[in-house]
Amino acid sequence: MTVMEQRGAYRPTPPPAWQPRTDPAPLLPDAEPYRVLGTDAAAQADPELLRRLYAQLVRGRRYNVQATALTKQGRLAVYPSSTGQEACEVAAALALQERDWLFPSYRDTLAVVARGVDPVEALTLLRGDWHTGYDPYEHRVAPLSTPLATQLPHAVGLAHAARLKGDDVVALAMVGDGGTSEGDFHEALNFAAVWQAPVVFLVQNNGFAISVPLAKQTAAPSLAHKAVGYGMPGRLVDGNDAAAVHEVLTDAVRHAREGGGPTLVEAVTYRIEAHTNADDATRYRGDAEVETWREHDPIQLLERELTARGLLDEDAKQSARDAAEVMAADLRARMNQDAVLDPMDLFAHVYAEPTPQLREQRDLLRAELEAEHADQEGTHR
Amino acid sequence: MTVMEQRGAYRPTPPPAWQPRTDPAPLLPDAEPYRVLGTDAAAQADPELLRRLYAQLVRGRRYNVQATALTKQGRLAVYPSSTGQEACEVAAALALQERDWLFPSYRDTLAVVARGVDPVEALTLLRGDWHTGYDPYEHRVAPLSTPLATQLPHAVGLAHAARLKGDDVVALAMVGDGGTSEGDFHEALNFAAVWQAPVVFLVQNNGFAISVPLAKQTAAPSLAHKAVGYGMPGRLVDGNDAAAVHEVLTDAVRHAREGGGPTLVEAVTYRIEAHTNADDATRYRGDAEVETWREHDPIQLLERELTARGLLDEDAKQSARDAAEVMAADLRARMNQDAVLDPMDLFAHVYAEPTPQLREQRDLLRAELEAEHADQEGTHR
Amino acid sequence: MTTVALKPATMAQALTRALRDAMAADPTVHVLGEDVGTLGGVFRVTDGLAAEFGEDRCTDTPLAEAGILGTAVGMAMYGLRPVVEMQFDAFAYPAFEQLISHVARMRNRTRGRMPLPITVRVPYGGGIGGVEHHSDSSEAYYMATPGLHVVTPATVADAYGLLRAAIASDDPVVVLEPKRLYWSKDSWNPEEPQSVEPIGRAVVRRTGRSATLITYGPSVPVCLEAAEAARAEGWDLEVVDLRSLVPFDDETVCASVRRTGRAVVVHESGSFGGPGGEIAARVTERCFHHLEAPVLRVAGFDLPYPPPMLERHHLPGVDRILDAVARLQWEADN
Amino acid sequence: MTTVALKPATMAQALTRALRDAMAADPTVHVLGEDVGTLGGVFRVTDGLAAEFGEDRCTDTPLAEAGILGTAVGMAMYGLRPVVEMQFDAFAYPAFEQLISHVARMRNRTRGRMPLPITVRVPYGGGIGGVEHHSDSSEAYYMATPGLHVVTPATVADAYGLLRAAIASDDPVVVLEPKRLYWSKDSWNPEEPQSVEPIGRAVVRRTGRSATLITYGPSVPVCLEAAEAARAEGWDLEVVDLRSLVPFDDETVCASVRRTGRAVVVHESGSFGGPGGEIAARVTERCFHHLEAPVLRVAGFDLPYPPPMLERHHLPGVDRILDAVARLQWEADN
Ligand SMILES: Cc1ncc(C[n+]2csc(CCOP(=O)(O)OP(=O)(O)O)c2C)c(N)n1
Ligand SMILES: Cc1ncc(C[n+]2csc(CCOP(=O)(O)OP(=O)(O)O)c2C)c(N)n1
Ligand SMILES: [Mg+2]
Ligand SMILES: [Mg+2]
Repeated sequence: MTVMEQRGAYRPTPPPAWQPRTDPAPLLPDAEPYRVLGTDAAAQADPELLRRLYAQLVRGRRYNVQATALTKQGRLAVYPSSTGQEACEVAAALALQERDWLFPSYRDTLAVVARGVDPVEALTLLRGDWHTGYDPYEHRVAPLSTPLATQLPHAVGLAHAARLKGDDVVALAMVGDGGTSEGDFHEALNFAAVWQAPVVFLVQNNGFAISVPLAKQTAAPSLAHKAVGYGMPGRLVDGNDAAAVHEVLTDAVRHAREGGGPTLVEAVTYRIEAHTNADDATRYRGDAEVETWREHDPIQLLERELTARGLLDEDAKQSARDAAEVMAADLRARMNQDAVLDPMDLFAHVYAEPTPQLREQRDLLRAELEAEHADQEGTHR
Repeated sequence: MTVMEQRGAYRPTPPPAWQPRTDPAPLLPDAEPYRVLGTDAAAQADPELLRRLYAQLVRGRRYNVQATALTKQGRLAVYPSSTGQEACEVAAALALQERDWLFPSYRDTLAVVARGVDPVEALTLLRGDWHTGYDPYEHRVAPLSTPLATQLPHAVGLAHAARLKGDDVVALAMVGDGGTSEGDFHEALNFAAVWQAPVVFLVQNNGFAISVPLAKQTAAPSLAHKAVGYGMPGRLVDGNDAAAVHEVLTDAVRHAREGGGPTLVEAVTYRIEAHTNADDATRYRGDAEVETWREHDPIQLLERELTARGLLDEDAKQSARDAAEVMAADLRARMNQDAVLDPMDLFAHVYAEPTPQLREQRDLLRAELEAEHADQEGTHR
Repeated sequence: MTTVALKPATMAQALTRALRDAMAADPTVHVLGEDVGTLGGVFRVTDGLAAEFGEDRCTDTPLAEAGILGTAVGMAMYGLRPVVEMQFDAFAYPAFEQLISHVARMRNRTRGRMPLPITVRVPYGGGIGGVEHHSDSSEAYYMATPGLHVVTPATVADAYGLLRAAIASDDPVVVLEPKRLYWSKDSWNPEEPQSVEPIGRAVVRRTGRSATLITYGPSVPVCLEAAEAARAEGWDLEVVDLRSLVPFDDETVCASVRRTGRAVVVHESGSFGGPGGEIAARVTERCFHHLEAPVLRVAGFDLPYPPPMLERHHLPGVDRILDAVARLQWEADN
Repeated sequence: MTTVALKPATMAQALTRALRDAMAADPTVHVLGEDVGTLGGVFRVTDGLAAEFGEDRCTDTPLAEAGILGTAVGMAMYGLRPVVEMQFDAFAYPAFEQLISHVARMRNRTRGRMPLPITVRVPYGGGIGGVEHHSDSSEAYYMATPGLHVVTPATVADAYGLLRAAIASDDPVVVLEPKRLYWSKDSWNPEEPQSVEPIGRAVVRRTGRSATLITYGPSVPVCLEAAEAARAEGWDLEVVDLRSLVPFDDETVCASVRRTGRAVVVHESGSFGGPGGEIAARVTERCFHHLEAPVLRVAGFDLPYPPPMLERHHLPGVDRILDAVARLQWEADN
């Protein structure tokens, strides 16, 4: 049987043969977001995993704070912080195996770093010395890039290709609530379901697309309800509950790996900071709303659980904080060094071989730079 | 209250305040397509309406046959026949009030004609003397045009504009099963639901997008299940049951007119002919399948019902056939006349006023044509 | 003559004012786009419009550009005049099918019965340190699409005038707003009565005798600066600001080139297949025997827009323009 | 020398053969698009591939062009070589964001680490009596997008050779297939060993001394016909077939123009902002002192492609080309 063969098919049939292909009931999300922390389910959670998640959350928060500080110091052009969303970022990275692929959206630097990419290389796009700073193949992380939802079909294509090759690789693709409105979201989910591609779609519903609240983005019962329209399961999860997000994503990844096809996961969370450092969130939302969400902080939720169960003492907390500080200090130090740039790189990678036209333009720039350099030399003497 | 204000909103809230905005249950389609003919519901149907539908179906089928014949005679460049789908075509037109708007897809010439557009003007695009042959404002029918699903956002925008102006106008937009895969389908339905625009989306699921069967187009339980992901009701109906399609569409139109927002209707039907006269359907499907659907013919279904209930005698049948023949004879006669064309029209409507560049080009063509004409005059003498 | 207190406004403010005046004058003008309502747009060009005219007139849409432009088509069909904002140049691409296949063609398709008076505002170009996909110069795509008008202001006054003219036009108009001039100011006075010039007229920004710089949008100030610098080299450069790419003002451009006998086209967009080719070709067709040298082009390189830290090497600057002027075969002259 | 039986094949068949040979030679080559599988494509170019290589290698996709190209990006990321079919020129527009923002930029974005060897096949142009949206010449959009190669065959042999070269390329290549030449035949012999020429070389299809016709794709046969007809007027025209629009073969084109001193660019695409502007401009930049007249352009008019019954007035034909040649200022010559 080829990969493309369907195991059943919704095809119009005249009565009495009518039969819808898929039972919709199992595809529908639960009415309430799934939660682990503070519920009975928490007892089942692996303490080691919870501690790992905790250390990563602390590190992630510190990264967000540090990167935002770097924008103020002019070391970063712009930073879209994921403060408040660290549980999603970290769980997305941790739910994957090494051979799997992560397809981040532009806000997901944390997930990229949690997957193993160098914290400085992950910031190249936002620092502005190049577009993608890391080798996508090294940690199997697709380039961070801004056109929203466009990465979703890439994830589907990659997962499909892996399956065709016989590799049990899963792709996890991230997108925001706003991004679900784009046509590419729709096309990607549909291709994934038709091809039964091993992809997990993680929507971080953080309440806003820049200034536009969710109610102006969708009228759906939940974003997870979109899944049934593609014929894949939809799951709703508390996006600030790291254990819950991790569990739901891990299940979806396993399901995909075993040939069960794609899943759409909506993680309900909140963007605590402004859209980016350049945004003024007071123009479109009040403090009160932010405050209710601060009460539901992903780090505190996990800390409370771990502490209550005696799994986290002051030492462990301190060592998580210390590790985060080491990361931050290193990030700061390295970001404070000026990037070394070669303008000739502009021409190096447009094509495998520069066209004759580009070679002409390269020669023009080289001559200009040499003249500039000569001028400066002259001035220096 | 402005039109844009939402009557409730799905917005992420931390526990315990979690509350999805819409109850998904009423949005889900029934498991089986809704039927009227041959069921108990038929007794409730208005005999007058059924007879009108019947006459229109007969006329519609005759139109399809005639138009296909015209392609063979070289009088029409191409014709995508809707034979087998006449119930959808006719019901779509009849479900609307005069002030409403119809947004057809490229296969929907019948619906356009049923709405009152001149049968010859409706064929202009396919005949090739111009693009749109009719005045869209005369019968409130948007231009027939081929880029699939692109007419859906137009319908949403028009319905939204009408609502903003305070007019109780509804737009009904048609699309094929294949067209539901396009990003524009997604974006249109989402805008419609968020804006609560008075639109009805009618998907004619005829089993194929050219050669591609539905199972390669979607994995959804049904196309109507997509509705829940937008927060609008989805309805599944037997597309060959004219009474059922008419009832479901009329309900959806009323719902929209009363401010209830959009509905997605999937009509399950079948494309009896090849994709167009230029297509060879034997390459991708067998006769057996076509035969099962011929048994479920929309005209026969209605005829059986009407006959059983004594609502249709031989005379009535004959007069429906006669009216159809008159239409066909007129169509044939008028299509056999050569279109009168003025090449200068090419420049007349690109802009309100031709640009200087276009005026230059127009003068060039005029000179060429005059020279050609002079040559011919010379030859004639 | 009474003296009016000069209130310098930025180009962004002039655009806001144009939208406000248009909305006040005509209730069928509707603004829609991502973040245009409460936030007032990421560049604040729609600031205050939702508050003044209500959310039905200035509407935050879902995040979907084809949907935005596609619904605008429907609104225009029903008699409204939608003004659509694309948040950044590169984010207009998802709307290209609607733009090319419908916006540009509806009037022609229907023999003039269904005109679409839609304005598409596109903040474009680089020079603001934007990350990838935030600095594209996409005018070549719009120019190659018959049925669209394409305008781009270089001054605050033109920003007001061209946007008003675009909204008043019964045809679709793409207004390319140079991002890096959003914060520029000149002597435009919002308190004075404003005139709305017709679309399609270029203007000579600086007269000169030696050669003509043909340019538009963000490159106009650069060319004016180059013209100043050129005086030191003994060149007296004329600068023509096209303002409208479609329709193209052959008359003004050719009158200048016939006078100077030399021309350089300057723009930020890539060179290959960019606007400069069309401009150079049509000027040459019309002024061949007046030309002392081929019309040269100074443009962005033919590569994806560079990262912020390298963009200054890409953007046509004064030196590169002067180098091109120097190549205009002066030896052949006297 | 043995005589080989000549088997005339159509351009469509040569393209099929190219796909088949590429798929047989390299298991990473995958074909995808609407109706490419069981049906073999609406132009039958993928005929038989699904049967021979299986549906996993030649795949009918859902009806969504951005999805097709977007998934192809992901497939290429994982080491496959996708060959994507866009069913008609105008139906490639929904995929433009993927094409411009990703396909063309991925290699550059990642400093060469993530090349995308994707071939995008686009049947283009008119002359086949197609209804609206089935006859667009969209090459201007592709040319203005750095990072893409753009080729277009005019002969059966080139159809084979260019498509093979495109699939073999490590860069994305847009292959513009002239619809109205699909059924054309020439002396190409599928039984002979095929050579795959590198992309980027123009070819002189007919030598001549009086003037050069610079053209490509569907206009090549028209230009050859015009060159024959021109003999009656005493003109001996050279015809250059570009074959590759990106990269552009300045060498071959300029060598010809320098020899003849006069040139007309001929294409079906609209004139304003179309390929001809770029070509005329760059030829003029390079050959100015060899030119006896400005480089002229004969192109489609600047309007949405006409309905079938009027298309013959739009398409550049022999007479219009000869009229342009007549305007090449011959009086100034001797
Ligand atoms: C195609 C496209 N359109 C518009 C933008 C501009 N933009 C950047 S972020 C953003 C909002 C994204 O919202 P969401 O998807 O919810 O992600 P979040 O910012 O909340 O993480 C917008 C409109 C873009 N990057 N890409
Ligand atoms: C955007 C776009 N892509 C491709 C096509 C080519 N095309 C014309 S009809 C068709 C199939 C349409 O299938 P469906 O939507 O099911 O409508 P049906 O033909 O069954 O009525 C295709 C692919 C098109 N017209 N528009
Ligand atoms: Mg968001
Ligand atoms: Mg269909």
